[in-house]
Amino acid sequence: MNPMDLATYGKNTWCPGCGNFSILSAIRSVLAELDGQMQSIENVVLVSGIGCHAKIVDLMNVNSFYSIHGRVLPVATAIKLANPDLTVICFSGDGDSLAEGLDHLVFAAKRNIDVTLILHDNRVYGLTTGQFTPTSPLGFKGKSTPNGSFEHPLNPPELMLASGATYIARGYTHGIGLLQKLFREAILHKGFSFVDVLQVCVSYNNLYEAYNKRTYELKDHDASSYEEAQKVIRSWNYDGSDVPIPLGKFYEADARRLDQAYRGSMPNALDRDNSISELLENFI
Amino acid sequence: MNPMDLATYGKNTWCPGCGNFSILSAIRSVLAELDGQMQSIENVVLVSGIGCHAKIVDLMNVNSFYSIHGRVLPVATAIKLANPDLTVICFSGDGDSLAEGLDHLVFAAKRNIDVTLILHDNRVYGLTTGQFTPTSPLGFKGKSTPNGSFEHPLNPPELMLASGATYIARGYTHGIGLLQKLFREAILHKGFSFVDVLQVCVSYNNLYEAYNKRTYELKDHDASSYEEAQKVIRSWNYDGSDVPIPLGKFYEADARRLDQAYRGSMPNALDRDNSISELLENFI
Amino acid sequence: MDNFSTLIGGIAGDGINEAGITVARLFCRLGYNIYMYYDYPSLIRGGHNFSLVRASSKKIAAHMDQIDILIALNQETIEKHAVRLKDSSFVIYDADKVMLEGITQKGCGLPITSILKEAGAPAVMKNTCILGGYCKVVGINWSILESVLKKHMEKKLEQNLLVARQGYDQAIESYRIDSLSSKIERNPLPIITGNQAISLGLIKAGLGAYVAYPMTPSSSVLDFMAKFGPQFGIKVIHPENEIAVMLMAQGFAYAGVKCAVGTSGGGFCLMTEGLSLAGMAEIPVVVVMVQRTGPSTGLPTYTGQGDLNFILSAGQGEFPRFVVAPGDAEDAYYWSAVALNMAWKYQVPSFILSDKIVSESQYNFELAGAGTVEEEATQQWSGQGKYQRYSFTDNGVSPMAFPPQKGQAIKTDSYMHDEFGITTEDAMLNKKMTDKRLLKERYLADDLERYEAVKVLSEGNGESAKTALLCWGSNKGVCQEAAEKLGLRAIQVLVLSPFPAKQLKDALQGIERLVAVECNATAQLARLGGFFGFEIDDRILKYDGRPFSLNDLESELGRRGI
Amino acid sequence: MDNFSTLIGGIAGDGINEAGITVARLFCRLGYNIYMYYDYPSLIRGGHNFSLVRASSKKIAAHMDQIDILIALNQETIEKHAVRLKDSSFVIYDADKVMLEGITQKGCGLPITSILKEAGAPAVMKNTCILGGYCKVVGINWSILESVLKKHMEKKLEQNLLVARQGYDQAIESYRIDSLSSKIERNPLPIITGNQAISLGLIKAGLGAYVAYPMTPSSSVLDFMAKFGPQFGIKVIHPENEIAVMLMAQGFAYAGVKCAVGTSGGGFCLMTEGLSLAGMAEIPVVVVMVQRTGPSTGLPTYTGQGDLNFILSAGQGEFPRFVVAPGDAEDAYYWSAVALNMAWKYQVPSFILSDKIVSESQYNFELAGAGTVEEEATQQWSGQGKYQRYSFTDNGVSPMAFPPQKGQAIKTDSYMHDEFGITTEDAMLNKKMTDKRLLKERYLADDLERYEAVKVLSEGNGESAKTALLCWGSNKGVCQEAAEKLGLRAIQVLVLSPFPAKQLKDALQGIERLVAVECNATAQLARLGGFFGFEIDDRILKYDGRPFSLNDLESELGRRGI
Ligand SMILES: Cc1ncc(C[n+]2csc(CCOP(=O)(O)OP(=O)(O)O)c2C)c(N)n1
Ligand SMILES: Cc1ncc(C[n+]2csc(CCOP(=O)(O)OP(=O)(O)O)c2C)c(N)n1
Ligand code: SF4
Ligand code: SF4
Ligand SMILES: [Mg+2]
Ligand SMILES: [Mg+2]
Repeated sequence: MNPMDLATYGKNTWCPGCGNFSILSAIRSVLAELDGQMQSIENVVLVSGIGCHAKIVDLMNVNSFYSIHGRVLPVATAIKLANPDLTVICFSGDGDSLAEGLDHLVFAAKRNIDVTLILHDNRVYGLTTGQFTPTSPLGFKGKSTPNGSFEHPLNPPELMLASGATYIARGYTHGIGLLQKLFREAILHKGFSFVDVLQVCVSYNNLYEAYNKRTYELKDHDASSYEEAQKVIRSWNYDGSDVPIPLGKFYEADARRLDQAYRGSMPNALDRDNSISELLENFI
Repeated sequence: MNPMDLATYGKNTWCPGCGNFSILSAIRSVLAELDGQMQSIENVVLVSGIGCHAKIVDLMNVNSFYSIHGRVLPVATAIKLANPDLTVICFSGDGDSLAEGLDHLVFAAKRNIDVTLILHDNRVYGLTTGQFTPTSPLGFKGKSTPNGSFEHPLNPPELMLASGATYIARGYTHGIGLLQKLFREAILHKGFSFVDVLQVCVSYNNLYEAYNKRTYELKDHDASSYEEAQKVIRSWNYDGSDVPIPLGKFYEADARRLDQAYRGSMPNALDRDNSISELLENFI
Repeated sequence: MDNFSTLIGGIAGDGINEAGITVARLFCRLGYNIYMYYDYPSLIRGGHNFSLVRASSKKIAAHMDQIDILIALNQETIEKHAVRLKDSSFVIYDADKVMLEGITQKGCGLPITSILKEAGAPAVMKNTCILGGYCKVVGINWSILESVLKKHMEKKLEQNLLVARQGYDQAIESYRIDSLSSKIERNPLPIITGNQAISLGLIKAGLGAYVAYPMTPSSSVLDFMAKFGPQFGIKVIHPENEIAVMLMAQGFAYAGVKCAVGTSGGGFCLMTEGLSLAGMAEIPVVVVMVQRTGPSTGLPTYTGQGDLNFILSAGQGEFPRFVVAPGDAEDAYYWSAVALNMAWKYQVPSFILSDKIVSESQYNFELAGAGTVEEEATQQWSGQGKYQRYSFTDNGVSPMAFPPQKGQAIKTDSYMHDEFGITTEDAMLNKKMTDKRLLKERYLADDLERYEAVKVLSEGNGESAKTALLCWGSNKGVCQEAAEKLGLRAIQVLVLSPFPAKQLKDALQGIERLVAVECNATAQLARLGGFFGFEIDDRILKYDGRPFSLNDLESELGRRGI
Repeated sequence: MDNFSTLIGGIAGDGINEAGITVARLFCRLGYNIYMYYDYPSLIRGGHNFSLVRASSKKIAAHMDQIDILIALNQETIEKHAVRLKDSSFVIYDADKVMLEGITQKGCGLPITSILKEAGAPAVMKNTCILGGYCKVVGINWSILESVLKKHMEKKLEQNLLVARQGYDQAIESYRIDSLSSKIERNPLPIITGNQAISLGLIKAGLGAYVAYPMTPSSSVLDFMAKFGPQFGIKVIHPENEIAVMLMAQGFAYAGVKCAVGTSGGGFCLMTEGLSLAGMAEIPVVVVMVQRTGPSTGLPTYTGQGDLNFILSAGQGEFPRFVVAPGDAEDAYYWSAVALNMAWKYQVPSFILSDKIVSESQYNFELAGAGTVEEEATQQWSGQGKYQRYSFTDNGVSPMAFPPQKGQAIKTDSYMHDEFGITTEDAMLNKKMTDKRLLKERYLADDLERYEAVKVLSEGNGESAKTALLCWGSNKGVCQEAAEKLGLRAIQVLVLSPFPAKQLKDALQGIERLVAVECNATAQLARLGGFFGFEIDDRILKYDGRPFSLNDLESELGRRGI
């Protein structure tokens, strides 16, 4: 399958230069490649929230649920529970999953539900034209904080580690090879996969320069060690300082998954009627 | 002031033997003691969610806001921002602040707002008669999980540490001396204070025996070290295993607080009118 | 004997609900119909709980103020309920705890605490012991009690039987309840709550998943589903909050699994955003919405009918919805199945709008009598050509398909979208899609003509049938009974959206005075009726959290000269 | 010249909104009234944006389909708007990008791209350059444009003036817009949006905190408050989500700080649980609720009036609320101040129910003409005796006190509570407290008699005044103008709760045919009127996300023979 077979007639309305283009191209090639190998494309379901990031589903000729702001993960969780044979991939924003819908993110990790979440982490609200988000650095000047924000950012991979996610990685939209590698790993990983993508928003938070200078790809990192993972994750805390920013897979582990919990199929109507009658006997 | 001066005519409707009695008694004596010392009692505002825990505000003759399920922290945050001279103390449950309102908990820590949250962590929904919560151990048999829950518990102090809380401690309702000490520290601490109280629910999750056997009070712990804090916090992860359960102050740090951000007072009506007219000039 | 009311009271933890159900079962075995109102505050131990069990030869769904037997496990029960005693009433009480001072009626004290102590039985067996005494007093044979206990005591059956027998032996017979079994040709019926009936109705129509966050008085649907759902292949989930609940429901539906959610007012608020999504994206979902006293936390364990307006217009924007308010367990079963069918037939949100009284009261339940309803087939995509999730059709309903479908992409969208499901901002398409969605309401309304969406509960007779009582939800029972007694017509509006104006008009033929009876302060059904041109002459409203007793309603009607 | 319409179109990022405002300012300096409709899709760069600026000697708040000048920064603008051209229209365009094929009207192409290149100016200065040309074409003196640019260009003024002058010099004069300044005796007025007017109204009445999570089309209130709030001592907070927003508002109010929140449909859904809390706990809060096309995400940047029913009954349980729907910027200013006053006077939630058109359109704004309104005093506790937050009073309003109060405990409760604010489950008290809360609605309704809650926009004349147009929100402008033209009466319902039935009845004296004009698909105001016995004969509805133009409405009226 050619990645372009996955396109639709939907018009791409991202700003020229937006990091979302890289994510789109990476996910198309990974899905095209996986089709036929592991998972044929009709078994894939994409879920998105609301924000610039979310427009990606309109551009993919793949099953999709274009949900509401902050609510990708409950939708995705239920789709996976409904049919564990489906491969469920979520596209979310930093406003979407770290502000509006943070609770669902923590619980997806806690449950280790077998879905993948790709966070378009541009550290700004793009679609609502530039307010600070939970990953904006202290002092960020956005529309709602014209004199600089008062809060330190969250460190999403750290939060995910503490919450039970079993695959945690970081990519950058300049670096499509690594993005592809991480998306492939995350999708194939059994359990909750979280990929924090430093996605540059050219219109409201253009960090290309800073990222180009400071990001580096991890080598010889032991992703099976919680302590090592934590150390590398905590080496950069999303603030404005000058420290290097690691990219790559931070952590991977194997653990019980919620989608393993529900088994059993539905009876036919006749059996159901009989069971209802039997059940009612208990109440006589 | 005598702690009993802080009582009301409200009827105490907790089950006999409930751990909430200890929390009530500890907070009464701490507040009675602080009155006159640091903070006179009319400057204290209590905020609660909904659950057995929340009933505590009806039993305290102190300013209070009996809020709705899961929403203690936004209310408390605004009260503190409205008037930074007030001392704001929140009572919340594990269902309340770790399920329904988890996002607010993380953000209170992120903002390091100067309020105290006392978590009545009975690891069950008391008031709705016994369902599993985010801190119930894997396999917990409650009304919504009669065959055992499928999820590993969250570790709330770990989550708080990752989110930016600057005071983190754990108490136990058998051990009122320690509770008093921790409450006092937490209230006096400048910044977001989180006290996880292992509060036994005798009706739906009676863990007295297990806790009596396994809890121990920390000695020589360096609460100023993030790494040490994390180590001790991760030494018990709320599951059913047999490891010792540390009690005491885990972490304390000094950091920028949201309540320091808003300054300036409101102009009088005349000045306001003038400013409005001036402002409108900009739009001509 | 036509009517016999028993009240058992004690503290939370005394097993008052279970004791009431046992009394109900006893009467059911004797051939009676029963209705049980259960009253409890929001706490776990202590306080005052009571069960009021009314038995009758007729089908009933309301309680009366006065009682025949008062069973008091504590003094408070006497204090609170002495006013309910008639001259002929009888009091059974724990003689170790309770004093009968100032009570002129006959009574029988049993040394419950001592009996339990002697038997080495725990305090929770109080209720079994006193029920033993109760059976003796009212002349219910030991063998009947024995068989009920044997069937339902899961733990420590022997000890329970022992203390019950002690109670039985130490009491004195004072009444003689006759068995009706010879008159009514039926086996004893199950006794279930409205919430259990809702659960069964949903199961009957093919439910595949139930998702809920606990909230009184809806939680017992979750309990039931968690316990019995797995044997029907139902996936039962209790997630982090109601927002997740509603969105999970939509994920299930997208994947083809019929799903319902349950909650009460505050939890429903959190579902409204997802509800609007369901409206826009045409995702079927059933909401079991059980009303309690509001606003806000209100009185969690007491009743109300204050959320009708809210339910009818919840969620931003305009989209059709199906709303039904059952009035008892049989309504609840039948209409819950219909609600699930309607949701999937028209791809709309469907509400089972219950209230604490319907949901937590006990009713004898006859499956056959509840009406025949089967799972209806969803309109499935033909498999031909390119699949379009939102294809335009004559009735606005687009055939469904669920992933995986070879060579197809199934796309759902919360934005305004085109037929394929891709976002569009085109003005014409926007109007056309809105018309498509609203068109479904017309077909849904037509479809409802097959159903008794408005029910005449009592025809009334003669002159006085110029007056009708109009009710919804749990006031069904009390209105029907009062109307029958007073020769009035009683009309129950079951479906509240789409509003069955034509059926209501027919039901009102000849009526000159229309009296709305509701458990809220602003007469919401009356107001809704006003929309459709129905003029309401009187409003009888109760909003103290408690249901109308038959006496309450009769005296209110009397006060208005009816 | 009575009417002059200019449309400027290009892609998002071209500064189309700012360019439109500049045009509006030019006309305002000439003494005209202006109204500007701004149309944009939900994206950041690209797509098609346009501003339609109408200038008139009369006060206006509606646009017309046809335009006098089309300013095209790209080809799409020509394609999309050619239909709007009259024979006398004129097209100004970027000659480097746009071709005028098939257009018969006169035009003037400017080599914008070349001019910018030459001046070394960035692409964002296109709009300044073309506006220079525009001024020449329509005969607006250079000095006027110069003064507007000098006042409003924050960055790179010199370069902007340079490219504007180039545009001016290279264009040809084709019209001669006369200054009205001699006729209208006034200084140029500020030009603001409805959202800015809402902000100013809230500030005027003493706002102390504004809390919001961004959501189109309400976000510009947050922008405004964040920018200008601090100088009024207003605490502006953008928290994690709308649930936090609503609950923070209640924390502020508890501590005595007047607070407002802002959102649109989906965000409002998440506030409904907190709204019900405000109802129960009697906490004042103002909700700025700006409607867009629903349901669900819908069309975020387009308009609608589909949320009226929802707002009127949102939140479980029954409690009074104040709801006002302003129709333009001056309404918005005045009534926002009133809304804040009412919230605190009656301790109820107050809604400013706006829509995208009112909120994001530009109006010339006259502070003096908007009506006089002052911050009203809140009923404060006397300081005598023991403070009871929920004391019973004649009008249901309990005096307020805020912590700290020496020797007092100020208690607020979401449960049913007693006067002190402690939870109670008592039936009588429950009823009494409910009555207390509802009593406030009566006094609030009485109070409203002091206000023009229903406004007759046009008296109409002669025979045809037997017909009236009934509208709310942004349809004010279009209805007023159409009615004046056709001699109809036009009536605007400003307050939607408590419903001003008496005032509406008065306004309808003599009317035989009532036509509701709304931007929704189910005629929600008409339906609401139906509740109160007002019969609506016709419904003119538009629900494609776009507002009625004057022509739209006139032709719809024509079709109905009006
Ligand atoms: C409940 C709700 N609140 C607010 C909005 C408005 N809204 C749309 S997108 C967005 C922010 C998007 O930010 P982010 O998730 O970071 O996505 P980005 O645009 O940066 O990709 C907001 C606040 C909404 N759609 N729904
Ligand atoms: C929005 C909402 N959902 C559900 C409820 C019902 N409810 C009341 S208390 C409670 C659980 C309380 O558990 P927890 O917070 O652990 O408190 P505990 O009773 O154990 O002290 C729930 C689910 C509610 N009041 N509001
Ligand atoms: S606003 Fe930012 S995130 Fe959105 S499309 Fe433009 S560059 Fe990308
Ligand atoms: S149910 Fe549990 S938490 Fe609640 S009062 Fe009883 S013992 Fe305490
Ligand atoms: Mg973002
Ligand atoms: Mg708990």
